[in-house]
Amino acid sequence: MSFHTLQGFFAMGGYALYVWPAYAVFFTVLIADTLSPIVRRRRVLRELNARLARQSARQATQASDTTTPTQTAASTDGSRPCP
Amino acid sequence: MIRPGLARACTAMLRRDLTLAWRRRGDIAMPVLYALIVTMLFPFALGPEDTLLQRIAGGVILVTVLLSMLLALDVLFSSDIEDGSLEQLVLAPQPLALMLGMKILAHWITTALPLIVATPLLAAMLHLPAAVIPVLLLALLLATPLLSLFGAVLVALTAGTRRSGMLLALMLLPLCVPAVIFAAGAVAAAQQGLPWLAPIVWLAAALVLAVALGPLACAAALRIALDA
Amino acid sequence: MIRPGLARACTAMLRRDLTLAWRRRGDIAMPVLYALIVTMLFPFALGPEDTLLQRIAGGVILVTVLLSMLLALDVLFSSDIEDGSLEQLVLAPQPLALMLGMKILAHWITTALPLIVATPLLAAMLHLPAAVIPVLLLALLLATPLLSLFGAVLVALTAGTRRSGMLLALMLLPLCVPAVIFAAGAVAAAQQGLPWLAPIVWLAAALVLAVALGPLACAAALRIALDA
Amino acid sequence: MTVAATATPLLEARALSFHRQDEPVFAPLSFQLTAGELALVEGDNGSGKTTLLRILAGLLHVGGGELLWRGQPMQRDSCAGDILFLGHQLGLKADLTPRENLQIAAGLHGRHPAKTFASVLADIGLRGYEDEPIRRLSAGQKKRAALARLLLLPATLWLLDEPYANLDRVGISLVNRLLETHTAEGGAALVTSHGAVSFHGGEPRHIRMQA
Amino acid sequence: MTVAATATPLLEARALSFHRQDEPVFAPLSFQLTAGELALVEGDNGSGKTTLLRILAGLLHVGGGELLWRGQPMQRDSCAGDILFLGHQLGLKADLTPRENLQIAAGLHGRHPAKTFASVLADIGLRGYEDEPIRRLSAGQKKRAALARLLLLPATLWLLDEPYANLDRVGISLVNRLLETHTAEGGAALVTSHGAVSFHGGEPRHIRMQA
Amino acid sequence: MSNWIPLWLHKLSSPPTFYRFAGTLLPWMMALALLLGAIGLYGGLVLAPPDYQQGDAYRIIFIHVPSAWMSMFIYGVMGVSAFIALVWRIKLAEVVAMESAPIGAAFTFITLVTGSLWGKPMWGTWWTWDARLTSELVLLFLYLGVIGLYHAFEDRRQGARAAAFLAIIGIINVPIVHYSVTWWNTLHQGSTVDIFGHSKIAWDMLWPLLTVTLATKFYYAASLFRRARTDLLALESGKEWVRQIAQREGKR
Ligand code: HEM
Ligand SMILES: Nc1ncnc2c1ncn2[C@@H]1O[C@H](COP(=O)(O)OP(=O)(O)OP(=O)(O)O)[C@@H](O)[C@H]1O
Ligand SMILES: Nc1ncnc2c1ncn2[C@@H]1O[C@H](COP(=O)(O)OP(=O)(O)OP(=O)(O)O)[C@@H](O)[C@H]1O
Ligand SMILES: [Mg+2]
Ligand SMILES: [Mg+2]
Repeated sequence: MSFHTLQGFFAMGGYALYVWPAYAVFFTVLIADTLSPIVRRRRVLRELNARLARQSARQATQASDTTTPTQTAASTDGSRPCP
Repeated sequence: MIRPGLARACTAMLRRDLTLAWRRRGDIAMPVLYALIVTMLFPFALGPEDTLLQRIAGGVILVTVLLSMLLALDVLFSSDIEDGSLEQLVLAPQPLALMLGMKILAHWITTALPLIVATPLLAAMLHLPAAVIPVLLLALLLATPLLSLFGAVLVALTAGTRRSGMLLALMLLPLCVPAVIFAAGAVAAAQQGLPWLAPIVWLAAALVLAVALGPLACAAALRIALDA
Repeated sequence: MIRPGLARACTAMLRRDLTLAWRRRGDIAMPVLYALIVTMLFPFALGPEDTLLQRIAGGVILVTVLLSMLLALDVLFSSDIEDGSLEQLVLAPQPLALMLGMKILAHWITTALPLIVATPLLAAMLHLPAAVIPVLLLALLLATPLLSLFGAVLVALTAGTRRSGMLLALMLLPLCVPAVIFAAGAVAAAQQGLPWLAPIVWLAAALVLAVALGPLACAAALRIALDA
Repeated sequence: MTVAATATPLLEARALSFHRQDEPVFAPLSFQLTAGELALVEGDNGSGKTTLLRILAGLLHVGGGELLWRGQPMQRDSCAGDILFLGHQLGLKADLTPRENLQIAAGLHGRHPAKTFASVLADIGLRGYEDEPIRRLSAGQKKRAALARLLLLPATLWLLDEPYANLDRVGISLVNRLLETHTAEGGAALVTSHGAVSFHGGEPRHIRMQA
Repeated sequence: MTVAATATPLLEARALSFHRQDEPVFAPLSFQLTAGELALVEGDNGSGKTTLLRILAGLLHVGGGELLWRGQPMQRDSCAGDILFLGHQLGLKADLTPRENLQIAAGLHGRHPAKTFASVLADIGLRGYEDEPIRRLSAGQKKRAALARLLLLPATLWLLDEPYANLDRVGISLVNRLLETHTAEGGAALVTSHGAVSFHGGEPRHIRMQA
Repeated sequence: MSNWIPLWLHKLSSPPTFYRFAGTLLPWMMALALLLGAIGLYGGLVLAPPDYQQGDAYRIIFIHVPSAWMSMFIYGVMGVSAFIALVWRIKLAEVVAMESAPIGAAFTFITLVTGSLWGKPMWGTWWTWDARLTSELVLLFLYLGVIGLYHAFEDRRQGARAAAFLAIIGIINVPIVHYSVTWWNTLHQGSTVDIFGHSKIAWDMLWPLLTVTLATKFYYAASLFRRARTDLLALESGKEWVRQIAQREGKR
């Protein structure tokens, strides 16, 4: 035990201004590192659900597109049967 | 049929360019990063002598910021020309000058503003005295839109040509020099504790003129350039 | 059926890029002009004190030249990607690394060489002692291809992305720093009359390595980046 | 083209010509276009169709002859917003989505009050792709995103440069339907195409270009 | 596609698939292509035709299934130079002339010894435009400049993405003639198109894409 | 994928298996990290005597040095898995490489900040351009470059491959960081800790240091597992097992 009082501990032999910020940075950065995937996980799941919904909408249109009868002979810019 | 008012058209334009910039927000940061790199390289290249660095700090930062801005200038219209958006803009029933003014504003917001925000950091890196920083910021706030406006006119003029790079640089040089002289004058005066208002006023006057005429000239130049 | 030999393919590639550069010769001049502007602005920004200028001349020129080179770097592949030429190159029955090596060579010839040629002029503008100029040139001759090669790999990596600018700057920074340190070390040593060979040898060794591995890495990176 | 129109034609060209480096791009051209009419611009590659459309849109200066808009010499101010031009380049920002691109166009040109962005995009066949960046769409989907402007923006004269290219059969008949509704509502359209347009509202007027 | 081919097919796909962000772009695809054959890739906009061609060209990685080239798993080295790909982007440098663009392609790929640049460009319909920068050509002329590669470069398999778009009638029949000669000489081709290709050498194989 | 890869490894590299495996192991790793961290820091901050030269300022060592070691260790892990990802295209290797990068960047950042907080009282300056400091800064830029490149691509697997490539190129920087103190003469101090041989520092100071080092290793494992699980959900979003999880947890 190298410190005998709590003040002494917090004073860090006069280097408190350097030691404590260092520890603060250490913990802040690591806590942020811990939290960010948790937050992201929530977002990923939310977006995933939204995308599942969108996908089913897209499939619905594609189904209806193929059922519409193609209209009468309109030819394209690049599709004429050549004589 | 809803015809949009001027205000709506302006916001549409501004929003468009800001959204585009945001989609490529990496590119916004590029001038800032270039400026950072330059200021970081200077201590390497010159040796980390505090007094020397401090002596040249104001000038180096001014030159760096203005040049970083120029970097982003020549893409002001090029992508719009390539994908045909500029044609659509010219054909819109809105005053072209105003729309271009919005484009220039968006460009200033996305290139100059981040640079100005980063300036205190650059200044700290080169140990510029804290008292000089407000003057430096003021000088930049006036000089950067001036460059944006003048630059836009020149970019518009060279838009139709294929060899735009050299032309642009060549024509911008005479424009940069006075801006740098006045801005650097103000910063140097502040650094030496002298009155620094006069050069700032000159810059402000030039800016007022440029805001009024720049977009008009830009529109005219662009119409000429597209007509090929 | 005439299958082209490697030599013919290389010359075809090199000729292509040089012709393209020549068609837009204005753009070749741009980095040189930027470098000129920067060196011209420095006396304005710092005041025309000879001793101060002379003191910082070597460093300023190095930083300026290398940054001017970086300016032209991110367009190395972009136009080829946009118009589909790069796909055609990837599909050609030639070793991609060699072809990319030729592209990098062409890029170095069109951007770095003019800058190196202009360097004595820049040096004169900032009153760099004549005796230092050969060392400066030597350092640039070694540092610029190094940057070209490393830069090309990074540009290739970011080729498929939309936010390339900032990334490129971010990734290039760690590369610039050692190059600048060694080159500036040599110049500073020469300016003080000390032996300057050691840093030059380091640069040369790095260059040899880069020439051997750069194009290969570039080809691998490009294949990854195009695969979308 | 000698029939005297009772109403003033929307657009009239009299011996219109255009020069590049003092060479005429196409032979002098005269035609009229009245409201409710569709004109088909035909010609080989390089015969000057795109050039003609760009002149009519006001992007290129008239080289010779006269160009009248509702009987008056054509001026930028008088026809601004009345003309919609769709060229080989689509005028879409690759980083924005179809919806955002439409919003910009509407912000500049105004729009039909009855239609929403979502409904227009669904009509043009981009349902599910409203919020995908243009860059990630296929060639035909990009074309559709550009064509969506026709549905949303108010304009009397449509200048369409090869609107059918890259579209599938459904897309082609969609454009045909668009043209029919537009002319039925009193609009007019100039369309270039290398194929035949099937236009139910009668035989379209043909404008042949010769280099 | 169940017919056992006597000769090994040039190209064979077995349950080929491709994924973007883990979604399949098209349903697994199986087909064979032998020398002398023409296959037509059909499908709506966005059904994955371009994606398929880019996979076959080796520009995209196979997502699932197998791709065989002359009976062996397809590898870059084994088929390099045997495949000619023409996409939506033409791969032309806008600042160079058609002749220079061809020269570059020939420098990389080699060329038929019997043909000269001038004769190829004349055949493709660009006589008089050989030394004009691509940038100054019309859309159809650009397309022709890209198609000139088909005439000059040696390759067994052609992958053509909408080669007919932007071409006039003469141009379309020209492409058809090119395809006929190519298949008659033992080459093979995969062509995407939204219209019908009239192919005199027999009914082309059809590959239908479904998203 | 070659068949010499052991079967269990092959099985583990299947995303749903790894997802479950990491899920069970995660709490244990985190608990160990917290426990060892608490013990080590108590030993370092409270029990260890002050340094005869540096006084109590040296107590920054208990986070500075473990973080510095982690910054290099994680780069090594990232480089190896990047190599595996590029050569064998194993999805899990891509995930491990890409999700190591932010953790590595965090430790590098901590190293830089704690180092300069230590440097001010010891050397009289926050920062000098000395070889170790500069190479550590370059390491941070490399991490940031890898992260940025990964996110710059639309297709995440393609981004992972591109970034993996960059990570492999950058691995030359790791030996430079480590040996910079011996290759160039620097302000930064040379090796003082030698785990297997004779360390130059007292046991009272050494054991907390080693305990915290072990804690950071466990922390890395926990954080990596957590990140990899999230990433796998995003990457495998087309698969049935992810859809089930999404439906199960999306409702909450
Ligand atoms: C911004 C400033 C600093 C940075 C970037 C930095 C970086 C590093 C790195 C990367 C290591 C690990 C090296 C290795 O194991 O290969 C390290 C170790 C170490 N650092 Fe620092 N450091 C900084 C400042 C300081 C200061 C000011 C001190 C003390 C006066 C210090 C003392 C130590 C010690 C004792 C080690 C352990 C050395 C060993 O046993 O290998 N550092 N530092
Ligand atoms: N920007 C330009 N500069 C110079 N000449 C041009 C330019 N654009 C086109 N030309 C030339 O003008 C002529 C007409 O071109 P235009 O694009 O109008 O043809 P087009 O009828 O649209 O052909 P296509 O069917 O191929 O699209 C062509 O001979 C072309 O080479
Ligand atoms: N670069 C890309 N990134 C992401 N998705 C893409 C990309 N390119 C195409 N897609 C998507 O992949 C699908 C297939 O596209 P592809 O270009 O292969 O279609 P296509 O059959 O060629 O259509 P078209 O007839 O319109 O040319 C489309 O849904 C499209 O939105
Ligand atoms: Mg045309
Ligand atoms: Mg397609």
